[in-house]
Amino acid sequence: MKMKSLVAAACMALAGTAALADGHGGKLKVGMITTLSGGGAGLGIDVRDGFLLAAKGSDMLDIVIEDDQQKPDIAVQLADKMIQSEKVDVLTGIIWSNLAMAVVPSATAQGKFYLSPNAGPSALAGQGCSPLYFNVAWQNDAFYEAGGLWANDNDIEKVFLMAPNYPAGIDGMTGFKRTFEGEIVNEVYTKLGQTDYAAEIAQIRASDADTVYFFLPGGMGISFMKQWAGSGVDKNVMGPAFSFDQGILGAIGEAALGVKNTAHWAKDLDVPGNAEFVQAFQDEYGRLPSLYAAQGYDTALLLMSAMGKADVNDQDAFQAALKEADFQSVRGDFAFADNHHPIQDIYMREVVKEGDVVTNKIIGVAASDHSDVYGAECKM
Amino acid sequence: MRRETILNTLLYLAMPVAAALALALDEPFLITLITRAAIFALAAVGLNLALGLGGLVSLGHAAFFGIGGYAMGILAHHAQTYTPVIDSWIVLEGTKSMPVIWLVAIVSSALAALAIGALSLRTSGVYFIMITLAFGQMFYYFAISWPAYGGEDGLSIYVRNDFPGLNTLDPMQFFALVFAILSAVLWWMGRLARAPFGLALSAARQNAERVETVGLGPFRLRLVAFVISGAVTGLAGALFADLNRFVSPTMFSWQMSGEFIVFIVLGGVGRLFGPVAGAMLFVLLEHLLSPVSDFWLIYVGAILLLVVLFARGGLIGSLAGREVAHG
Amino acid sequence: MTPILLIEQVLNGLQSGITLFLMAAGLTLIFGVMGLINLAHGSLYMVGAFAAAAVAGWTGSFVLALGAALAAAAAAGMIIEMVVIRRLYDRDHLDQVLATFALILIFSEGTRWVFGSFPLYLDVPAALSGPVTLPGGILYPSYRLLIIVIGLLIALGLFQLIARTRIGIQIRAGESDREMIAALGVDISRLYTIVFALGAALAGLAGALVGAIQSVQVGMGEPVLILAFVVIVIGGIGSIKGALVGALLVGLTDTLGGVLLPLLFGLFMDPSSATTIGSALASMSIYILMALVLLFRPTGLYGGA
Amino acid sequence: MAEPMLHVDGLQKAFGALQATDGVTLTLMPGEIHALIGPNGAGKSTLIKQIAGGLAPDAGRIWFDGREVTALGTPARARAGLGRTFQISSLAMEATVLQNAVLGAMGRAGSAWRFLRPVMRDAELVEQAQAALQRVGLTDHAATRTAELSHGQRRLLEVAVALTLQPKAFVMDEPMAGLGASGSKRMTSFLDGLRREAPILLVEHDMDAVFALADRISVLVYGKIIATGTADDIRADPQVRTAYLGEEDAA
Repeated sequence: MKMKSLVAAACMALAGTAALADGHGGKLKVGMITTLSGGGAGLGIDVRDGFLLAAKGSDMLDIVIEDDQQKPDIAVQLADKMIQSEKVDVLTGIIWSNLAMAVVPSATAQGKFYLSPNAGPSALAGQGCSPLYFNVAWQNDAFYEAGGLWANDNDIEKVFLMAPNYPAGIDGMTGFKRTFEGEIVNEVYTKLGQTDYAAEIAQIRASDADTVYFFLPGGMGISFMKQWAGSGVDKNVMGPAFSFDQGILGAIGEAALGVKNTAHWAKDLDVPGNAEFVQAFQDEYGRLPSLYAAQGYDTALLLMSAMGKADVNDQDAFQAALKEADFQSVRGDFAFADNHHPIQDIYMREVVKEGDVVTNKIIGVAASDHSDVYGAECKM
Repeated sequence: MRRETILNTLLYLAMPVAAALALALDEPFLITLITRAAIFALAAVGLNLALGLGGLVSLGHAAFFGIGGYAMGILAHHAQTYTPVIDSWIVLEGTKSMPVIWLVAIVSSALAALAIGALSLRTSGVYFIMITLAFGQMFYYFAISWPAYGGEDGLSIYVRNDFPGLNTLDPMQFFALVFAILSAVLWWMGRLARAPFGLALSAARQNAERVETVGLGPFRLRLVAFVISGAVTGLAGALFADLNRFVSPTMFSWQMSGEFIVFIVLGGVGRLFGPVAGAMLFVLLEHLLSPVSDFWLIYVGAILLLVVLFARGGLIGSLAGREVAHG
Repeated sequence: MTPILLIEQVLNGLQSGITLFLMAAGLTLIFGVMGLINLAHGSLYMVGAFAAAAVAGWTGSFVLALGAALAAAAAAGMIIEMVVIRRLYDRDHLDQVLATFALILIFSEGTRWVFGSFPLYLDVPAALSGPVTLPGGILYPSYRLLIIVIGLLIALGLFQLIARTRIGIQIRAGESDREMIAALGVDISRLYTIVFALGAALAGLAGALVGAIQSVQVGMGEPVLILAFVVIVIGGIGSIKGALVGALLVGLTDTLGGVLLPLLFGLFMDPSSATTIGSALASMSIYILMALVLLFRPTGLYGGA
Repeated sequence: MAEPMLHVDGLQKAFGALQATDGVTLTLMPGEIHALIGPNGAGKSTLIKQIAGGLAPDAGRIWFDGREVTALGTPARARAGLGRTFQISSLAMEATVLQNAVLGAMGRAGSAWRFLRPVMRDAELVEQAQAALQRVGLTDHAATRTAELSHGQRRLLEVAVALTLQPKAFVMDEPMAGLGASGSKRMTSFLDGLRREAPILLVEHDMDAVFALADRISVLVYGKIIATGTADDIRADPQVRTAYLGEEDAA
């Protein structure tokens, strides 16, 4: 592939300027680029706090944290800074696919490991995969594919799809359609950042769908769910976990009750270490951990597990150590596929009320040992 | 020499000197940071022609910055994947050659400026501000929802484009290239302000009736200024995309347009080196303040507010005196 | 598409137009009287929504929440008018743009500092949470109907305020001739503070009303602000009537464009590309509307020469 | 008889119910000074704006130098050779006096579309500008910022800028305003000589100057021209006496 040789050329050219990184004396320098200000800061803060919680009490990691403001150009600049000035060994932290696409290819081309605690764009799982890139969260399509599988098993026949008109939205719906065997009655792509869904809800009401499956991240999902509850339309609602995570449920409230959503983690997941993680996180930060916090936590655990086995300066050995994924994930069984993306169970969760708190409860497994479909295109 | 001339010389030399120091100290990231400031300065120098000399407060210049960025992104993307840009009755190949990319960036942003300007310049004052802002948003939403070139994800270009005889991936060499362009544009803008066109444009800002009465049409003067201004900002956009090896719709965002105005006002409105001083100061603030607090933008806001309210004339105005140079 | 669905979409367009009007009315009033362009108007919308969410969370009363939104936004408006805005009246538009841009940064990050980064909870009151059946069998959310009614009442009230009351006379005088109101013996700085606070209160009310069915989060004000600018450009700066007509036009175009354009393209394209191209064009539709209005009426529909 | 340089025929302009210009017809012949007088609010400024191109009439036509210019804008009429000065000085206040004059010279050369060479180093333009400044006696102030000029000096600069255009006719809106007695006198004698170069349509309040200079006088009242004639004709016209001069006498 020609792309490969270009990347190799970039690697060689940049290696000349990015001076040799060594001599940390058993310590490993981690650069975390994440979103700590602006509208999307909640996710970045959770990833950071989860990561720091896992690293707490250990002196193995030397962590540099910077705020990307959810802007790709800032993220690129910070990556350059961490590689060129801070001389970090490993990068992590990015929340958004578009920022990951801006940073990851050039970071791995410069010979740095990158561990993704959230975003998993398909390009990085397929043709653009790299031996130095490990996704500790999910490939972007995973929750959607699991949603489609669960729908097949639960007598859902006619689905109305809705997502924002941008790559993550379109990819998500494509993922659902890949596994779902019933009928798609309509697909609607809304404006990114749209806050009023009256028009879409009217369309849904008029359709003969039995279920709405949607992906609307952040404020968009909050707006939709509140307006949905006020519309009185009686159809099943499903989606990936991103619209129903703890931080968001607090803002939607009871309007979200009964919604089914897919995720690889929940705070009530009964696997070793999870209850302790949830408790420790609450003790440390005074709030419930989110899925992002869990991913940040796992990312740090993975990194420290590999450090016990290999030196980061021995790239091949360190890569192999990471690949083993020899750590106790709060998600339970966790392994890497050949494209360094997770093989893991995806659960179906339902939004319920526990006391005064609206939260998620696991109701079943949507997909066992799920991995993504892009691995075949990955040649490393 | 006047104080402003001395200050301009110092500002101008500050960038290459700082870059050389960074090279000597083996801090290549600082060179990248200076390059970033130089590119922002170039974008704001472009806007300053319309805003400072022409009095046209455009809150939509991010549109041209973004178009320049996408000119680079689209051409390089096609060159990288060996697919033609247009493949119908005419076949147009992508390219990795910077000069060609720059030309395309300049021409396409100039055309966009012609269309936006022809509509917006029918109005003035607050209308003009709001309309340019709205057109900028139009491009932003279009870039996000148009799927062909990555939509919101943007486009990654894995290696910088080529310039004959240079290794553009070397921070110092890329900086030198950007600095040369900035110098050339600054030189031209300095000349332009004193050329017949500059005099007429500046007179049209001060008194449109006067310019009409001597037989010159202010609308055409402003439109041409807007087009040149958009083209320069577009060129900066192409360089910015190359600096990051990445282009995305955030280049079109209205905050970007706001930041360009911030550079100009921080540095000093209507001064040739105002945007340069402003961009350097802004990048420096960003670099120094963001580690201090998660809420560092509050400080930026406060500083900006103080400058607008109490330090009119910006950095250069405060250091070199209020008088704006003429002739 | 059935006629019933179409009517429902028209109602939706009206409702989004009405909320835009609440934003645009304040902006256009402030510009008309003081000649000030205020980018921070969206921040006042956000202040209203956050105040409502905080008070609703505290007391559980939606009415109190709306009151709090009005009061908080008006107070925030008064404070920034007296501390910052007042120094900008005799400055050029550039300084006004910059200073109010700075205010956005301060408000947004300040709100995040106080309330945290996650969206806040604010819901419609239980009594209004369901739909009502309109003549013709149209099911429509009762809360949205309430927004339409409140918005129209406020529009009516504003017209009355400006046509009938003393302060309205002063506002009109201020729009036509600033020196005249000084000659009339009106305390200008007090008038300006009142007008600014009134505009801010309207924005805050809009934020609270909309916050109950949307997401109460930092940065929620800016998209609305830009739409409100489009409204004002279409309606004509300084005209309340223009703001109302412009807001309804924008609301309807945006809503119906999003629904109808993909359908239109579906007539001669395959469904998935019709959806993407239709949606892409729909997101630009209001700007195209604005450009068309400008071509024929550069000062907007109701703008002065 | 020679062709008129400027010919206005049946001009109409209304603002709502107010008929600001009501069927105005007038001519400006080569070599003459034609004064337009009338009480405040008679519609003189509105008429001047229509003649100069800043305001489109509702009806009527305007010919200048033998061709119809009704549809042309201000810049086109200026290029056709119509030089204008304003009642309230209309100058680039931040620019120097010389720069304002050079701007006029540029207009005449039609040369704003040059982007490189400094305009103040264009010997030809600067020479024309200096010549115009010299004629109005502003040479010593060439490097002064326009905002620092006195009101009287600004009037002179207005005239100088109009001169750089080497126009075929002048339209002057109250060039004497704010000049003071001696300045007025100097301006009067200057305009007296200028008419040989190009005819002048002169709006003026200073009646001494008007009667001293004007070959013909037209009196505008409520948008209508009620009389046109020589100074003596106008002094003798009973309609004018009641409508206009009557007030002056009483004052």
